[in-house]
Amino acid sequence: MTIQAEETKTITLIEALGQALDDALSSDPDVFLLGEDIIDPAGGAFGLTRGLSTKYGRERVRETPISEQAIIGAGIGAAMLGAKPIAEIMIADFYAVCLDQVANHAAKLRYMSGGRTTVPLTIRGMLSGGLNFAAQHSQSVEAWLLHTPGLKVAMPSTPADAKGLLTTAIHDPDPVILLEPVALYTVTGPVPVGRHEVPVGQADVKRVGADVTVVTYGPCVPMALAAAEELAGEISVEVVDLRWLAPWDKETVLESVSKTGRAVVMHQAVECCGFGAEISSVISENLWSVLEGPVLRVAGANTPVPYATELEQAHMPGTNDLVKAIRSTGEWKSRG
Amino acid sequence: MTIQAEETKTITLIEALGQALDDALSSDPDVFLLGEDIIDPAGGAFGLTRGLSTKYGRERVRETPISEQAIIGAGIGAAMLGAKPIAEIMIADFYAVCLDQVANHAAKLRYMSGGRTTVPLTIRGMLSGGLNFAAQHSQSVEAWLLHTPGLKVAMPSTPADAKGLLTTAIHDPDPVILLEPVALYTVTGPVPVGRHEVPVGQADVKRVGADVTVVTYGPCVPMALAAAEELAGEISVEVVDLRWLAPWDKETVLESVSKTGRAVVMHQAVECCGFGAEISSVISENLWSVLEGPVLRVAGANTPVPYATELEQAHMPGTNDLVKAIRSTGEWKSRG
Amino acid sequence: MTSKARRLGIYETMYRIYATDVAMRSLITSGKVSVIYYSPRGQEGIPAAVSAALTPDDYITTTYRGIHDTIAKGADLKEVVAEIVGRKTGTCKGKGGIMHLSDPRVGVMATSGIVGGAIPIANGLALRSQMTDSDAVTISYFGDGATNIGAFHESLNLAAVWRLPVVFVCQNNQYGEFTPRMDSMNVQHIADRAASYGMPGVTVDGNDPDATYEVAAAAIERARAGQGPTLIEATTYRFMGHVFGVDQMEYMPKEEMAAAIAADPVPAYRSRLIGDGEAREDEIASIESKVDREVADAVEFALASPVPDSLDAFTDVYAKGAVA
Amino acid sequence: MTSKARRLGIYETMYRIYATDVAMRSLITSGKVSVIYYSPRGQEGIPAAVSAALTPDDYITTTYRGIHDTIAKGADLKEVVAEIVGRKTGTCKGKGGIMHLSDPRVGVMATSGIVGGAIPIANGLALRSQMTDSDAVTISYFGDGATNIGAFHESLNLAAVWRLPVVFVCQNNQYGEFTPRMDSMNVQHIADRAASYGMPGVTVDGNDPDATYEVAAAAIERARAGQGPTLIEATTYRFMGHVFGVDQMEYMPKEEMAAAIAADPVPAYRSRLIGDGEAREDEIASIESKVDREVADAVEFALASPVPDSLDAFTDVYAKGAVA
Ligand SMILES: Cc1ncc(C[n+]2csc(CCOP(=O)(O)OP(=O)(O)O)c2C)c(N)n1
Ligand SMILES: Cc1ncc(C[n+]2csc(CCOP(=O)(O)OP(=O)(O)O)c2C)c(N)n1
Ligand SMILES: [Mg+2]
Ligand SMILES: [Mg+2]
Repeated sequence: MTIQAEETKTITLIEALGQALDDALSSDPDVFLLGEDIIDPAGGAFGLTRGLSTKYGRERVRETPISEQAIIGAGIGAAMLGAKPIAEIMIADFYAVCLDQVANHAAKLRYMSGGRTTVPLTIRGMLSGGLNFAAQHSQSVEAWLLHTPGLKVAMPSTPADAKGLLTTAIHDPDPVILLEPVALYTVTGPVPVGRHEVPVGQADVKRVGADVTVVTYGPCVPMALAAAEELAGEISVEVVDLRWLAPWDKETVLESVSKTGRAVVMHQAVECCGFGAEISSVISENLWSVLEGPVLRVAGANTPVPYATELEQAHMPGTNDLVKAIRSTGEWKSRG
Repeated sequence: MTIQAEETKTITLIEALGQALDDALSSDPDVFLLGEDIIDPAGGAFGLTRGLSTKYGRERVRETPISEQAIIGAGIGAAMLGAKPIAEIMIADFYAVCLDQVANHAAKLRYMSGGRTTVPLTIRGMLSGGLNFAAQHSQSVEAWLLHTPGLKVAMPSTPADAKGLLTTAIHDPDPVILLEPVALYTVTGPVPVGRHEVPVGQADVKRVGADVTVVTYGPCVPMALAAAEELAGEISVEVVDLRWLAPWDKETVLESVSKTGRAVVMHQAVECCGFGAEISSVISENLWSVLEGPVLRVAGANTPVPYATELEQAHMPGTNDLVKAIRSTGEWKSRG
Repeated sequence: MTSKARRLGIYETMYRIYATDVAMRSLITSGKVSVIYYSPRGQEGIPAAVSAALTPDDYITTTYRGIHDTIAKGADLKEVVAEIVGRKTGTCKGKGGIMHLSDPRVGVMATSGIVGGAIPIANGLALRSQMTDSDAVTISYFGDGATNIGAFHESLNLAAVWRLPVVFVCQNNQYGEFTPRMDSMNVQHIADRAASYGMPGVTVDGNDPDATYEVAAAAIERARAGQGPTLIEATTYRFMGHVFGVDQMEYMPKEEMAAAIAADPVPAYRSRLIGDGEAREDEIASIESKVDREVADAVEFALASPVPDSLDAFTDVYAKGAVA
Repeated sequence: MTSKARRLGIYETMYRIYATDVAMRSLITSGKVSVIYYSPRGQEGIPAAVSAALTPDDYITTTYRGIHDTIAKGADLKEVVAEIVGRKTGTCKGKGGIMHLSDPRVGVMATSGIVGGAIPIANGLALRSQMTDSDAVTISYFGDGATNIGAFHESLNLAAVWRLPVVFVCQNNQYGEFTPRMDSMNVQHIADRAASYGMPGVTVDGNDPDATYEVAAAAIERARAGQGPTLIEATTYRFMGHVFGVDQMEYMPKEEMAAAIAADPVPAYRSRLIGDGEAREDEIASIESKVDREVADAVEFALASPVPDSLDAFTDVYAKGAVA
């Protein structure tokens, strides 16, 4: 765990994100926010930025038209001249309307210019799912971004990580995308009161175990912990919360699987070409000789996300699916 | 091989694509084309559609403004009312400017409407790479599309497959995206003179072998065949050309790997979260007990695509990389 | 159709929208259902008037805030309510919800949750009509905020270049979520944006169904006659804010809201019809009670309908077969 | 600066662009290098005039067809040529090529190969200037075809709402690839699109550097004074078609091309300067030979430069460290 023995306060994940923004605005004049509906009195679709435009003014907390390409572009350009802009893409599905600015520009400008230009931009916003928001407001699109070299991508599962990841993102010299699981916005946890960072690429072992490694991130972390708890006594489950998806902490994952010999990867995104496939491949490529069986994947079904609860539950991966997958690894005969 | 013992003519891949369009326009009044610069005299950036606007008129071969969102939307709407539109996205990198129409609309309308609406749209265009077109005109973006349930995706490696895949795509009831490797546009091969289709989801074993399976598609197929040839006598390589990436032919792949026990996946797209990871995962999940070692991946480096030849060659996967990977599988000790 | 019949028809449609909205909101407020809901309250007159100039063979596309457009176009009320409450009998078998209502049988072709997302598709519907010499017209409904997004621009330009039989109806309700319109654009009249495309643009009081009908009928006629698209800006107001029950509406000035409610198009049109002698109070009341029953039936039908089978989540991805 | 000095400076810039283009085309035609190349021939006057109203601290963004804009802004000619021929010494170490020329030392901040792709970024540069009370202005160059894409619309709207110090310069060369402008839009003057954003729009003869300078200087002054953005449409023509050597140019009417060449801005401005008594023929000739030497040196430098190391492919992805 990276939370130091320092002063903490128990707050929600959404409060932790707001705090990171507040701290950044107050401590660094180069930081500013831009996005749709982020100013007071509403302060964003879920009130995450509430209070900030009042405190820092509408010059630094900038409401925009519904123009995601223009939002990201404005962030890119300002970042190239030394600002540390934090652009909001309200819901992750909307990366589809601005992927050109994100993937063809923010991600590539440093490289295309031979390193002469840089884009220290942060893009953040909700990752939805599980809220009956249907096919265009529930997608987990991290794989689109992870298949785009030049981007850094993070997803928190706890309030402390949320604050730490966002703070690190803001000050990172490269474009960082923070996907915030809205399903966890109201989860509470202890958060360091002072400045708190989660270094780029650093995973967190959220539960130590000996028999099976679950590699996951974001909204599936609580499910993984619940599954581990359910199986306690029967199977000892280690839960690795990646936190950073790009670059990701291969070392920690490989170390864990070296120990357990069994791995299950879980994410909310649909399975086909999801990040789980990458993780699974890397584990297999690196730990072939220690694996007791194939790396298993627990993920969203390969369908759009449906609306009605019964359907969405069927689509989404859940704790039960994970428990089943973990149990199934126990049936493998050891090779040795 | 699916090419039947029927009359064929040797033509280039680009000619085969033009022929499929010509045949569709002539045989089906519901078919029409739309895209940038596709009319005569130029007939497209590489002349693929040359002659068609003259033959079928500018009503059915429609030149558009530079407005990819509007192009795809026009195709979607017309398709919903029974047309079989063929929209061109000139170069695959430009999916980034219209991904919302492709991924949030074309892919999902059937599902979101509970099956009441359908989108029999074909989208086709160049997949670049290897041409010194740099970071924004060289990307292999198939993984973005494969991570989007509801789309069908195909990529040809031979003139016959190009004609067959495009013909099948045009008449398929779902949105199909054909990514045409421009590096293979001038490759020649025998193409059936009459109507020719490649059924959805059907792979083709382009070379039969016994020791190692190479799973690949598009521009990497000729490299895989070259590698197989180079290794002939030493290692017997089977080359599976997927042709359809969604849905893909798991059966043929698993059958081949069941036989060989060794698999290497190759694609031009960058490795991280590429389709290779999915294929690798599926093979591992299904054939754990027969695999002699991990499924290996040979893919583009995890960087944007650079401009200068020396750099682009370093970025791209090549025959030598594949040969090396195949050879390395020979060093595995058999488990049995 | 006589002008009287048409005007009463418009009122009936407005009232159907109104009553359905009241019912939906009470379902939510009472806690009977818990769903995301975008109320069209205040905007009833626009689609009611536009639809009066349409035939069942014409098409529409609309947005998450499109229940009024969908009802006005003649969608089955039972199915509409059932869809919003997530039942198997809904317009989309419970897969779509309010953001994706569709009923192609009456021309409700696509509802998008992406701001501006259905505008490009409206062009395609119109293109198909043009290419098949059908005289169907497509209406593309969207909000004021949507006119700032790229898809709007590309679509209006293409429609003008191709002279498509499409009418773009911007329901200018003065806000996009919590953002006042003039914070997000520098033009007084959204209709002026038509000039960028060489297309006529008209601003009309969307709370005046008669005026809206005239403007819409002329644009639809123009489109049907092959003279191309029109951009109509119908000004209106959103009484319930963005997402019903969630939006605190603190950002909407109280006086502005009060003025808008004072000009509520539903009672205003009712009074006007009575004042104009089109119908007596009791005739209107009997239309209303007929509609009230319809709405009550729809709600009853919806709540009595089965929830979807979980296995249905895996169908309708492709034309044939299920996926896993 | 005297008007004479300024006009001679503009001509020198035009000639520098012209001579570099001639050299690039001869490298390609002779087979010495094989690269994709977008010739600016015919459009020299626009950035030459605009840049005369800029300081080195101002910024530009441009497109694949932006070598003229880049040279006019003062980029190192050696590095520009080296980049296009793919050398380690190029503006981008050979990683970018002509589609991505960048030289932030002189304000050439971003060159995009995506039509319209750099326009949103120009706003961001201007926003940073605005927020830091710098008086720098950003010029966003793009083509006529680019005004049909969504990013153009979103960007001009945002710039107007935020009154950003940015000037949008549309180089209307009448074609986007092989598509005549009027096949892709229904407006005579692209400048009229400014009205959609409540922004001034001006059409100017881009082949007249003096007129272009006046218009640009006024817009730049406006921007610097905090009065917001302007859209300038500078009309011109593209002598070499889309991709040099590949484009067969059959779609361009011969008479149209002949008329454009007859109005070639480079010799026309040369004659005008001599006619106006700003310089004698021999003085102009000596400027030209100075530039010719510069260009010859740049070509020599580029061809003598090493190609990139293949390992350089793996750097500059992130700020620190290489990736594999
Ligand atoms: C591309 C995109 N960006 C942002 C959103 C979030 N969003 C949903 S509705 C809305 C406001 C739209 O305003 P307007 O077009 O005026 O329509 P109204 O809701 O007023 O009917 C926003 C920003 C979205 N759905 N899609
Ligand atoms: C989004 C996108 N669509 C298509 C293309 C292919 N393309 C490259 S240049 C061009 C024409 C652009 O025309 P215009 O904006 O007038 O600029 P010009 O080349 O005339 O300078 C097109 C269609 C692209 N690069 N990006
Ligand atoms: Mg609105
Ligand atoms: Mg042009």
